[in-house]
Amino acid sequence: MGTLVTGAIVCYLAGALAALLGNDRWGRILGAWGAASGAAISLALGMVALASGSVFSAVFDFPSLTGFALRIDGLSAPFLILTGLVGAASAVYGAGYSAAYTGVYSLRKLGALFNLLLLTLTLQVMADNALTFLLLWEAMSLVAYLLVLTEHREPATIRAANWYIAITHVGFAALLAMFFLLSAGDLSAAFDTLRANAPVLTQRNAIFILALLGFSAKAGLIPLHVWLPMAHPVAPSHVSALLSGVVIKMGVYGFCRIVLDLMGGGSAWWGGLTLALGVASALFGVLYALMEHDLKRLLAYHSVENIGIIFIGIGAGLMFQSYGLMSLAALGFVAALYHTINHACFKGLLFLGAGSVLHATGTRNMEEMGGLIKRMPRTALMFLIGAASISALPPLNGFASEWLIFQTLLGGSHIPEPAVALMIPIAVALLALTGGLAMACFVKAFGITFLAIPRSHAAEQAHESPFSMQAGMGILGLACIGLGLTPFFVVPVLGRALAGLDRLAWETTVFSLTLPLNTPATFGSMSSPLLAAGLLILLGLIPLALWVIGANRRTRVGDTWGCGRIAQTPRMQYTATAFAEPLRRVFAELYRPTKDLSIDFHPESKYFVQSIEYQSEIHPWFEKLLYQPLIGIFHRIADRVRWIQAGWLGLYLTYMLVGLIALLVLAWWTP
Amino acid sequence: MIFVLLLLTPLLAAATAALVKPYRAWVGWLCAALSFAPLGAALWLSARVLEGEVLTWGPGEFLRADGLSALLVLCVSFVAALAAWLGPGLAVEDGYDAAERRSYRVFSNLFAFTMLLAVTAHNVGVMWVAVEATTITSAMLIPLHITKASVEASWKYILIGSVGIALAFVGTVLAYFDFVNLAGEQASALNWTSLLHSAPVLHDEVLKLAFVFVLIGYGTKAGLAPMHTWLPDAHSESPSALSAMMSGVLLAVAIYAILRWKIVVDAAVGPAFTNRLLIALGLLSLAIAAFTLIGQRNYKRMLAYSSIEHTGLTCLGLALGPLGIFAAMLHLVNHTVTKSMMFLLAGRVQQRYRSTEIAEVPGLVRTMPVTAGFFAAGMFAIAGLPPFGLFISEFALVRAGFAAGRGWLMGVVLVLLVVAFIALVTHLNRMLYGDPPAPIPVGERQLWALAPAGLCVVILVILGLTLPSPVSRLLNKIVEIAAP
Amino acid sequence: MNSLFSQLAVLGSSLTLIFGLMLLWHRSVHAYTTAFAWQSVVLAGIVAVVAYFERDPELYFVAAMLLWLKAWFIPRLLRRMEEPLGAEQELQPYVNTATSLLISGLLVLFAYAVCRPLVALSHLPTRAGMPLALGLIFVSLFVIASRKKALTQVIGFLMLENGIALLAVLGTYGIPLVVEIGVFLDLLLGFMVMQLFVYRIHETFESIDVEQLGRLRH
Amino acid sequence: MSGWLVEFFQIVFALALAPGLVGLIRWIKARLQSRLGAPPWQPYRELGKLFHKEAVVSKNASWIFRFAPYAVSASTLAIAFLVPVLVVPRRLDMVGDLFVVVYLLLLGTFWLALAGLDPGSAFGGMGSSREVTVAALAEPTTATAIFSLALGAGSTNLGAIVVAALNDPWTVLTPGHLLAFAALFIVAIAETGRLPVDNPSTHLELTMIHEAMILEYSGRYLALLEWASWLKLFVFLSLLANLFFPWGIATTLTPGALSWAIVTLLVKLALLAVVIAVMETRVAKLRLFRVPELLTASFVLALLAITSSFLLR
Repeated sequence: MGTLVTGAIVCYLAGALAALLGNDRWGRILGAWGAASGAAISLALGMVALASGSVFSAVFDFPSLTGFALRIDGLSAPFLILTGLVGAASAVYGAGYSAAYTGVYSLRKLGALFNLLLLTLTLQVMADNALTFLLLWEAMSLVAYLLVLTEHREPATIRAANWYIAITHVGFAALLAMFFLLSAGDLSAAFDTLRANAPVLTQRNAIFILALLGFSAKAGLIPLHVWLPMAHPVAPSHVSALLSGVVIKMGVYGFCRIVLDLMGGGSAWWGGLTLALGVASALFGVLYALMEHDLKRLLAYHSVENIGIIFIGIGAGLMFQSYGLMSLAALGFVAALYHTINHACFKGLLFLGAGSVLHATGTRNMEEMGGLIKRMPRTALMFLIGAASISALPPLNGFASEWLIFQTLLGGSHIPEPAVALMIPIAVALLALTGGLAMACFVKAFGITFLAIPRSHAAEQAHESPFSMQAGMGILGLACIGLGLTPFFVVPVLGRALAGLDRLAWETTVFSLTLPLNTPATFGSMSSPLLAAGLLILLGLIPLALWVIGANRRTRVGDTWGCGRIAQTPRMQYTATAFAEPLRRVFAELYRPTKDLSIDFHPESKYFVQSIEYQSEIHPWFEKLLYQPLIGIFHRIADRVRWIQAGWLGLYLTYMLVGLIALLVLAWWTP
Repeated sequence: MIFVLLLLTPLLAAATAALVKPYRAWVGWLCAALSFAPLGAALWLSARVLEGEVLTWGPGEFLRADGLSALLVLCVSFVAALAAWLGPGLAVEDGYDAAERRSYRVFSNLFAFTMLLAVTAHNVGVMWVAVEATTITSAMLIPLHITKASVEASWKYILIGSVGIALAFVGTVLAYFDFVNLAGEQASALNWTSLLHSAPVLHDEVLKLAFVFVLIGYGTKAGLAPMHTWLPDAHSESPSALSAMMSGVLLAVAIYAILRWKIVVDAAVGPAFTNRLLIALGLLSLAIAAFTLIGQRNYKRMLAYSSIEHTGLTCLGLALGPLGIFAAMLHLVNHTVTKSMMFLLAGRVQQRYRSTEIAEVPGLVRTMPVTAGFFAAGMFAIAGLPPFGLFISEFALVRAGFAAGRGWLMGVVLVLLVVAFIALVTHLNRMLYGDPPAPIPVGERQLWALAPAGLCVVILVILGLTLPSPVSRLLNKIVEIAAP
Repeated sequence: MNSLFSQLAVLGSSLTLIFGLMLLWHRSVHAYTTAFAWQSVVLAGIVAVVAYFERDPELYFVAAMLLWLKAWFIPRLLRRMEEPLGAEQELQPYVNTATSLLISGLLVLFAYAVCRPLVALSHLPTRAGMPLALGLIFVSLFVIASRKKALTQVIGFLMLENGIALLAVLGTYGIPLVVEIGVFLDLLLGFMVMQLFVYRIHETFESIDVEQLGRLRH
Repeated sequence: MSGWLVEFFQIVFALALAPGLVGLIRWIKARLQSRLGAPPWQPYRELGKLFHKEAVVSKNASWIFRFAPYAVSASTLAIAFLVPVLVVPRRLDMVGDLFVVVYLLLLGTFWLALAGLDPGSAFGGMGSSREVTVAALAEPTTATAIFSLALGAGSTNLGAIVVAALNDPWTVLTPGHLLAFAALFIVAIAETGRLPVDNPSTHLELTMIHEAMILEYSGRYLALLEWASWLKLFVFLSLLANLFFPWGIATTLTPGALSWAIVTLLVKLALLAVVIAVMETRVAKLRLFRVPELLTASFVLALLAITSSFLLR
């Protein structure tokens, strides 16, 4: 295993070096190869760790304050796998995609940073003491920040980068404090020591809150999600895939590592709070996604949603754990981990697909797309697979993990306190609503982008993307299908990954081709391979049946029916805005859209209208209710503080006099 | 010999520059070359101190260098060399006329001399005289170009600085008074070692009073709030090389003076008293700097406020026990390297754009890509990001705070650091990106002048990734001195 | 004998403080210079008295230096500066005269409070003057803070230095000579630089009113 | 072996009877409205007619449009396989539970909505938009109702729920069960596009949902879609009937039990058909933007069902 770790590090570094030193073409390609092979090794590493169950551990003699310790255990493995999977796919994709930057932005920087990001991500999940963890964490944030800044000529990029680094730094500060409390000041203590000491710590609740704050800033849990829909769209698409697929998962990883592993769970309210935040993120994420017409922003909001779903699983697990329902807890954690991997795959795929669309049309605005399925059929197919997966449609991977999360939540009836237990059905209902809305949203995303008639010249001129980009998408598309068809395999493997957390009593059940869950709470079964096979057989049987009954097989191509009008123009189609309008009305209370209607009448008579202008916008109210006041407070304080330096010498000397007197008085009072 | 090299070469350089009239370019080169002598002497001195020696020289041990002095001597001579190589007078075209170049060469060398004297003087009175002299020499340099702003800044600087330093003298006199009354009159009474030696018998209330005056006095020079007001003005209006020296090491020298006194007072009354005062002033500086950074419009002032922030942090560190003193001294070194580099880079930007307003210097990555890269690295460093040294020292500082059981204080510090961080990065991005104004030429000129900046970045990264054993041994020596 | 000594010391200290307070009620810079010169004479006198009673020849030397530097040389330069600048008067200080005097009174009281441990500790006959010296320091600081003319501020600063010298001589019969010389040198140089800057302010702003120095803020 | 045969017989039975059920509802409705009405077997004729016509496809449409009818039919058929119609316990329970059924329904909706958008017609877009809205809003009710059912039975598997109800017939009368029934009934109406959510017999632009989506379809494609939607109605009604009133469903594979199951199912379906017909006669179609209110009401019912299950447990 040590060889593999070294191999991955060497590959990434070589890739970074090649990207830095090479010319635009070879640097790009070699850098991508470095990243792809490094990622492949990471993937292998994760699989080996899961398969063998062995633990890799290394302490490097790092002359800074203390040692630099790495260790791979069951909990690291799933994250290594998803890093490898998404990393390899985006690297391959990026080889083609970044060619478009030649001569505009620095390809060297992009290629090198991409490799470095993968390197930090790979090492992050191996960190075995607080110091290593924090250093890598900050390095990862910094590299990701620089990657977000790639297209730095756009003002939106700068704004997004500012928000990203600000929120991520808030999170870092919280984590720093958290680790100091957890480790009682000794950051170089191995996680094993922390694990042993955690039960007797006095400030466990403070540690939990700080961990939640720190990791939710990275994961993009509401209300710290605001950077996500800003930063993910402006990054290059293969970087967006990595950001949305892997970087935010580090928040999940960190949370699991600290709260589940090191702290070993805690009070019921920990789980309740996590669950509530998860539900809120899931719901608000998808609601704002629905209203979005920027394809990549839409996907970014869906990341908020899916992170919410993951945290629902973790929160439910924590709750069950606090009531001693260990197998239910384990189910929740497994479901969350499963969804984490799944989300990495389909969100990576969708971002890559959106990148191809952006590559082909030069816009992210869905209202200017349409008809792309004919111009870029492979991209469309891949995007469709991603869309179906994220909408949790059977038999793809999103469905498998959401099904598990539902099953976990059904166990809520076993919580002895009715008041707490009643939270669970509400969570179930809102999760189901989220699922339905996600489906609606991806009908919109796919339908408006790829179907019908092109809405702009750019969309008409679109072209299929180069092979490397298709290959990148293909890897993740296959992963989505593969993970969807094999829950009977994935779940026990993840269960074994969690078995390392020794405070979880994971009851090994017998898994066959189906996935029957036999927890004390519920019994349910699902078999996605059989389901898939059934659906395929039916799809074959139906045409066969038509042939048997002798149905008319002729098809005539004609115009779309148009109530008698002659020509059909793109303007007659439903737009993305129109598509989401019913849901906007339904949730108007939450969206609180602004309306601005101005009608110009004919100067002669007010019965003739010359033009009507209608504007309606939705401002996410987190920004209005939470961030704007917060920023306002800081700015007000800053304004006051600024006047300390009023430019007036007499005042300055008065400060000195007053300061002197104050300190003299203070000295008096000090014993 | 070491002390001769250390102290006489700057004087020699100053004398040469003063005698050769009108200014000739070779004087500049000579000064630059001579600036290596103190640096070499500093390295030599540090090496000998690391071997466990305490060097003394002169009648009545007039000069004395232990670990603490060695560290400061290193910092001062490094920045002085940097300023000698990059200051006015070497490049053909740098916007200064001959008289200005001459006066720069004279006073910058004197300035370096006074700082070196301050950190090697054994007698705290002489230390005070030297620190007072730094005010005079540096004040002469601020209005190198006479403008309303620079005259204003220099007047404020000299008045606040002189008044402050006079208060430090009150403190010195009070301590001497204490000494004379309780330990008897001695010629060496103001020698730091004798003060320290007899500290246990001194009267603690008088010593507390003395420390208040000393803290206010040297705190003025260190830029501690609420006496920091001269600092943004002076740093933003002086020539960049001088800003680099002032921000990089003058503040450090003042911190050095405070630490010397803290050691004495702690020996007499225990560390709780000084720690409380240091925390109060440190936190106030940090808060004022962090919040002022939010609305800052001028990048040199931004750097100046960041200096206040870091002085505040260093001050806090001094109050956090041995771990904290270690962290504070490491922080001081890191800050010296970073901030002197940043002011030199800011000087380049100012020379190109002819403005110090943040809003008027957009598009640095396009007009001066290498400078922009170093500038960004420096900003990340002062904002406290890895892999730069300041990250490690801030980290160690917060750790010391938690270890000292001051969790809440560290919580506040972390919040303030985050505020400062966000402000700094936002301003940085406004400078780096965007469209540069039309008449600004694109492309780097005089790339060789960036070599020192590269050296600084390398040092910072080394200090950020590892802690070289000589540095840690030196710092441990300081901790031994400061927290026995 | 000792009582005469201490009487003289207190008398001298009171005189220096009163000269310091003169800055608060007079308005012309000319009067300030005079006050400073006389204050320095009194200071030198105190040093001489201490030297006489303590039989310390070193202090005679210090007294002579004080007399030369502060009572003759610096006032001479100040007078010379008055010619181009002296027409300006301290017409509207930030704090009016009555309030200024009130504040000064409070500051002197505060100085007494602060000095309690010092007076308790010392056995010297001169110790009773120490609060007055500290009071002079506070009052001078207040003068610098509340007056608007650069020249007034310079004189305020010089008086602050006098206060410190007074404190040193009353509390410890003078600091070690090497430091004393350094302080004199610094004072001289500092004064020269300040003088230079006052001229510069006058050149650049055509007035020595520091109220105009409000360009650099925030 | 005979077990598997019965499984397939169920499908054939459902497929065969689905058009008849719709015809029956239409006929009762006509009678209630004092019309003569078409005979109940009219839907079979319609299918026959459509299968023999050629299909017309818009030139704007892609393969999505042609594939959707098959996808929708396949997913509906898959649901039919999973739902207990005549016999419990189900052999196919292991393939999927109630959640799988719900998500298969969503799968059908997904494809149909995409197909609605594909030809670029304004009607299709409108229909898709409304369909996904209704489907999304029905989701929480469905999930909550499932929760309350699973709470009683200890399982989400359909067969297991029915068996549990059979074993303990009095659970049927608990408030939790009744409230859940009411909730699911409303959802069934929404999902199958009946009044007052959608009017299956209208072609007026402003009110159409399902019809607007399939407006572009003709020939065999339309036949498949219509048949699938009828099958969906049939399956939903049988599901409601068997989940909440499982009496008569066969638990053994004897011919007697099976025929008794068929008879009772037909009676239950006929009763439900009457209920639907009466209701469709009595109520007018809701404004589209009042549909959420109806669905909210159903959600509240489902939530009450759960609460009472918790409290009465």
